[in-house]
Amino acid sequence: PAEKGAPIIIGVPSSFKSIEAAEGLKAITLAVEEINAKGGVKVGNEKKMLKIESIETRDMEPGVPLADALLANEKLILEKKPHVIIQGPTRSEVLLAAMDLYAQYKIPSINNAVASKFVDQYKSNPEKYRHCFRMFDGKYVVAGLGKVMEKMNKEFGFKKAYIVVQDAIWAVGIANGMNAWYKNNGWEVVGFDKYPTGASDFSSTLIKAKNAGVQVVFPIFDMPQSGILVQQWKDMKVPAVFAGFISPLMGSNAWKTFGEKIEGVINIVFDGGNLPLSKYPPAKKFYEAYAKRWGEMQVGHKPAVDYDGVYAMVGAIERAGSLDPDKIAIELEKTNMVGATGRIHFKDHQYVFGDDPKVDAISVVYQWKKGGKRVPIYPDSVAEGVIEKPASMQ
Amino acid sequence: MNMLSVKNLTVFYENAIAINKLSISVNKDEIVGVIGPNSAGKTTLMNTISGLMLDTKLKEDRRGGIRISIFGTIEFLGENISNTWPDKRVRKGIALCRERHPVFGESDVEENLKISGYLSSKEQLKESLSLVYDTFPKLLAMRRRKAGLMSGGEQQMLAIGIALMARPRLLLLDEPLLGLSPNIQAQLVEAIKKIKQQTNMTILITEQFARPLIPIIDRGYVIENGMFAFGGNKDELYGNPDVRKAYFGVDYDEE
Amino acid sequence: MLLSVLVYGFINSVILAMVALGFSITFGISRVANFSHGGFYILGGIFTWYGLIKLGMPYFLSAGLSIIIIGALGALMYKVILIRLRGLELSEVIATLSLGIVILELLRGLGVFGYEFRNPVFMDGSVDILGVGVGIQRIIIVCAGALLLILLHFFVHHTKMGLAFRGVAQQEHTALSVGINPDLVSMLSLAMGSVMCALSAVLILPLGVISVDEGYDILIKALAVCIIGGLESTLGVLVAAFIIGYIEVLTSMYISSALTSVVPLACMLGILLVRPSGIFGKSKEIEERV
Amino acid sequence: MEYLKIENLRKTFGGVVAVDNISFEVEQGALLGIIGPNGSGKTTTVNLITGFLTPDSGKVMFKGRDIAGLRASKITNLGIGRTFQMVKPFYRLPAFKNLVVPLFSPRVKRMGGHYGEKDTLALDILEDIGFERDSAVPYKPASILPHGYLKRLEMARVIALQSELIVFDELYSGLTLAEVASISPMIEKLIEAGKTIIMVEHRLKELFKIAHRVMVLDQGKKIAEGSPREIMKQPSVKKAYLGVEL
Amino acid sequence: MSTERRKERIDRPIKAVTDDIFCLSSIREIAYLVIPRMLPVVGLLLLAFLVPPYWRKVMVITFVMGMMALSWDFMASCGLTSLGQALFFALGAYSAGAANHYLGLPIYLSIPLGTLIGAVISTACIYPTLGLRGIYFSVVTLIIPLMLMRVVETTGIFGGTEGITGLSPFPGIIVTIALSMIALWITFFGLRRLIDSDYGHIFVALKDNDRAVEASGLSIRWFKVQAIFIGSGICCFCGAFMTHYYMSIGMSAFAVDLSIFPIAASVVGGMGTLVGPLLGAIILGPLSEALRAFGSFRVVIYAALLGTFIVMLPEGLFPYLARKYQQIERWVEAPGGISED
Ligand SMILES: Nc1ncnc2c1ncn2[C@@H]1O[C@H](COP(=O)(O)OP(=O)(O)OP(=O)(O)O)[C@@H](O)[C@H]1O
Ligand SMILES: Nc1ncnc2c1ncn2[C@@H]1O[C@H](COP(=O)(O)OP(=O)(O)OP(=O)(O)O)[C@@H](O)[C@H]1O
Ligand SMILES: [Mg+2]
Ligand SMILES: [Mg+2]
Repeated sequence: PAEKGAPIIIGVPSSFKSIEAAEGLKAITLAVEEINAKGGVKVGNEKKMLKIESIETRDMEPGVPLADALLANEKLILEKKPHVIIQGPTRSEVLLAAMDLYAQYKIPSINNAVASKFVDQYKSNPEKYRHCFRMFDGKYVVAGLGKVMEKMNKEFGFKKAYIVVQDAIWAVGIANGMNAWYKNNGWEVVGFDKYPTGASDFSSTLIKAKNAGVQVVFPIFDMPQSGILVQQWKDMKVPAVFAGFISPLMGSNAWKTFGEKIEGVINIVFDGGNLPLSKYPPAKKFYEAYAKRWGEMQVGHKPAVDYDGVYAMVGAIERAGSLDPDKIAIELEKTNMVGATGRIHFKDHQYVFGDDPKVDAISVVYQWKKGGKRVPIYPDSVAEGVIEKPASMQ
Repeated sequence: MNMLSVKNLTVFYENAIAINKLSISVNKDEIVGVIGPNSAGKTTLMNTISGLMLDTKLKEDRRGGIRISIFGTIEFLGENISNTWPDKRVRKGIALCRERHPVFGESDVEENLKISGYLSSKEQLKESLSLVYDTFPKLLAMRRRKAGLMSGGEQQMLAIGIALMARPRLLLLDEPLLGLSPNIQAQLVEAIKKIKQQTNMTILITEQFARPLIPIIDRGYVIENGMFAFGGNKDELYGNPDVRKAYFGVDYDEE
Repeated sequence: MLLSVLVYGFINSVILAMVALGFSITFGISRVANFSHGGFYILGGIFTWYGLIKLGMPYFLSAGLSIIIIGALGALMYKVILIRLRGLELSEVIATLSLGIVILELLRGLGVFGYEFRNPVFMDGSVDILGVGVGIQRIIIVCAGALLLILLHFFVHHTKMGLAFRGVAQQEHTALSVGINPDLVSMLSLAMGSVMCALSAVLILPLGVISVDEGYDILIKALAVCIIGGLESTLGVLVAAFIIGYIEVLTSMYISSALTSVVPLACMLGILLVRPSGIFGKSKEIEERV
Repeated sequence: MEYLKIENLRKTFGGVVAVDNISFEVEQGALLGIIGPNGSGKTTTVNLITGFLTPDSGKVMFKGRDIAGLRASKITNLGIGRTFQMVKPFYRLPAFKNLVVPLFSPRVKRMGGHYGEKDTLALDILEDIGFERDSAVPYKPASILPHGYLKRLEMARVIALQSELIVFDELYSGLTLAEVASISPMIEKLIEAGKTIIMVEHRLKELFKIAHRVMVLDQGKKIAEGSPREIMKQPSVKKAYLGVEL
Repeated sequence: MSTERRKERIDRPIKAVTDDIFCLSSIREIAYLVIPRMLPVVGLLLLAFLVPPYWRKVMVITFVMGMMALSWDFMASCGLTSLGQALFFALGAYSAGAANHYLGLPIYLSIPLGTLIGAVISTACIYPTLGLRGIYFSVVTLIIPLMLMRVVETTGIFGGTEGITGLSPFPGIIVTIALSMIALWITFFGLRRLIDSDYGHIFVALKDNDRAVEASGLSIRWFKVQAIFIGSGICCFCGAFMTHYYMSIGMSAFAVDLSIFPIAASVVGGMGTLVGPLLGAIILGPLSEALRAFGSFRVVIYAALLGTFIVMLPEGLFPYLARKYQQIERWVEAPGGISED
């Protein structure tokens, strides 16, 4: 139990020189400022302020050994003594290793690395990892994008796809899921190309796609160079629509950065709260608050869930009425709240994603349309427009 | 006219003295020999005169290696050049042919020579090229051969050619005969004589076995352990029984 | 398909050659392995971006200025750092590498990450070559690359300064004893290498986004190309670039794009086992002479 | 069975024929001199015999076995030792430690190794060839030794190896007359001890004093072979040497 | 006659003898010899008890990095200047990790086994490149780990990008520190012994002139293999150790930082001295930790300091200190020196 007056410390160990983590930290700061402005968190019968202690783990940078990133985590834990951890390391490998640390020091944590083995690891020893939570689920990305494909199939008769993906396990995992989806739904998958992180020439994929006459190119990328993919798509006049995940195209600035070449691209936002959804006010509220505090958001992953994570954590602390990690963990499992990303609740220590923000957390698929507008097209509960064919296909 | 005069030159490698208060002078149009056994300090002397020692000293200082100390003065044409950097000395007219033929190994022979003509104009370059090829016809035949792959003697010829290309007024030759076969040695000695006549070069030459040089040198210094041991003109040198035996090998003949 | 391989392989190769050239020039002339290559590359891109986007300068002014600045930086690096380390190979490597890291991480720390750092292409649009659509920027790169190579070759082999460069590379002391100032030459070579580096950044970066990590990748790529070609040979760099360039495109076209980054490295190992000094490398052979 | 028999040895580098079908024999206990103008292929021949180069064609029969193309270390262990024209000491090691390396070779082990006694043995060898034991010289790092000592160090290596066939490549070059005069007897002593020696030399006078037979190379070809006396009279040799007094 | 002066360097013991100030067996003389050797051993031992827990972890890592630096320096003094020490580290790490995870071997078996297997594989990996010299060897070794990293990434073996987690931990921090410290001293004194032995002289000779080694009847390749086996074995141990220390293993074991650190430590401390690299590691390791306070500028400052240091003192810290400690300098009248012979 913390002594009177001492703030609750939120540890944020992450690789802040990646844009996702940096914006995630901004969102956390926003949440903390909001809560503190309202007088703080009620722990038992006293109010406590929140305080952020972040540490640079550099885990997203090349050439950084695991040990170094973990040492940063440990430094944070031992020297700043955080009560809880939000966001956590960015690289999957580091998160999985850091889970042991969080378990060892008993720190409730809500992480959001894309580590696909999180659930496996949690289930391998639920007792040990009872303090670890996560707010991402790759399976839903497939389901959501699948629905979008279905729509395109119905409306335009598309049934030939080409998968191109960054060669990282999380991305390949999603792509594999999508591949299976295509097979099960009678689509033809012409090719499945993996590009190593840092690749900057995608011509071979595009040439093959063009020659085979595919209608949909399905990309999963989060590296800066992936913007080139779209540029080459325009240059080579490939008559196909991009539908998937390309993170450089996420933010509202992308329209300008890429010189309007991205018209027609369909992109998925992992956390629905990162778009100003007019049909789901909490998302819009968060988006605008964020924009007001920090400027335009550039990414589609992290800020909203981190923001929600702070509120979920605070809720659990208030319900637990103490800072005892075990009690917080038990209360976290019972979380059920309205967040920017939808209704937040956990299953197997992981956010539950679904179609309706009133029921589950959501991801949102949108399309870049003329004039630089990002129009949500899926799920229907928040959709504001319909899918259009890009210029190259008309 | 006095061209080069070295006064009280003293060089230390750390605490070991390599040259000890040595004074020598070279007059214009002379060929002067510096004769001495191994480790007498001949190379050190030549490197100091050409200025390379300054560069070595600097580099050793930087890496904390041995400390080289140089004292004394070197005057060239009446000008004190003790602290002049080697490339500047070349511009003033001193060129050194270094010991053990360090040539530009990866270039072919012609390129080696062209590189060394860095300071001369196009016509001068052509002129000196033909001078070198005249002197060493063998090099002409091997123009396109990579220097690093040539035999020891061939490289030695090239090394002399490289020094000639700098068109010096004072040519320093450090053991030029090393590793050359007797006929080439004889040719080279002839060539040196010819070069001197043609170009008015003054030549300072070191050697430890000086017999092949007898026909051409005007004067000579004998140095031992970095110190002046004996000096004089050709006849005086030849007249001294010790020098005769040790450096001209004359008395070995009679055995 | 084959035509596309031909066209894109060619473009890819020229890009590789441009990237490697700056490194190989410097190494070939002054024997300095400039490990801050990647740093200079990204810095060149960022300066251009800053002038262009933030200060609103015309494209060519901002690109030209950044090229000059990078060139001066290279010369300065020699004057201030490398001149004290001549002959200590590893210290040179560590010093240049540190400088590269300082540049790159400083940029990262100052906020150069994310997706807004992007130089626009010189000229928008694309043309058909052999029936394959190619962006105009890539064509500009190929032309500039070819021009650069020709100029460079002429410079190194047929000008006095170029010859002096070669001399210093091989035997510093001999060069010194015929009147070439190695410090001057090495400084020039670093400036030239850096200019080359910045130039390729200005040309190539509009194809993508400027990211710090690319600085590290570029260095590795340049190294791989230079090693395969023989560290000091311009011709070697060209040939190696074409070998890797085409192999990369072929692999990604016919085998798997995932392997594109392994292939050049594997191919490098393979070539080195057969020809330890690279395709056009020379030093090894010379050393062999007993 | 000949001791060392070279048959039609040939080596080209690109277009250059460095060694052109050379054949010769050396008997056990003999001293063969090889002379010839610069670039005539002497060093290349030595390299071919000792395994530092692989011949294009031809045989190197050593005690009845063709050793052409074997690795240099293997040939060394068979008993053929060599020195280098450009000295190759281990610069960072003290002079006497330079000999520890050859003393480690399988050959020395086979010949009755010197376990633990390497230092004294090395000093003994050095003393024999003129490194004063009580002076500081044997303990100095090779990097600062004068050239004369380095040449002797080269020689010490083959002695330490107990090689039975020794090839000296321009041993005398860069040595003073006095040094040559002190080394020559050592070579004669080696001959007396039953070693076979091949000497590549430019110092003809000194060579002719001790050589049993002399072979002359010119442009990669053998142009003459015989006793020193015969060689001096050969007109073709005189031509190759451009009329210089031999 | 000349009034020019120069600085003369003289070894301190010689001064002691010639000036008759104190005799060689005096306490002072013994202390003079012994203290510099005892200081680090005792100092580090004490430090382990004095520092706060987090810094103990830093110490462990520093010790491991010290071993890496020692191994690099050893290989470099055999003429094998590698830029890819991470390769060995990773191979050791993966071997130990695999032994523990897949075979279920306990920690006291998986570390030695991992070391051994790792060293064998490392040697096999490097073997083809043994014909290369100088910078070619360096750069190829830089590339090999990057390549293997890609292989792990693309094929997904050993857990691919996510690695293997949940390996057996060490019993406790004190055991860990003790183990790493003992290992460090064994490595250090062992290598020093080795280098000073006659056998070690072969390795030195290998760097000086491998042709002459060949002419001495020793196979260069075979001795290089031995050198690599020893050098990589040390790194493999480091890898195996760290794997268990952090209970997980991943692709980042191939990270370039792991290759650069040993070189930086050696260059800072003074190459080819063994003490130097150790000193370098002991300085650089904690320095890098201390700079964590600077957040994202940490690496910048670190690299800048490193660069500055190298430029200011190219010879390295240890040779400089040793010279200052063992030699005295005094001004003497210039041409007054004595020839050494
Ligand atoms: N770099 C050096 N470091 C230490 N001592 C040196 C160095 N260079 C030369 N010496 C010493 O200086 C003295 C003179 O050497 P120098 O090379 O000038 O002699 P030399 O007459 O040219 O001999 P050689 O005939 O072998 O070429 C020698 O005792 C040598 O050991
Ligand atoms: N590795 C090589 N590559 C190309 N040419 C070579 C090589 N080695 C030797 N040569 C050439 O072969 C010829 C013979 O060289 P070699 O070194 O055997 O001559 P040498 O008789 O020893 O001469 P010297 O008396 O000058 O040492 C020379 O013309 C040389 O240029
Ligand atoms: Mg000399
Ligand atoms: Mg020869």
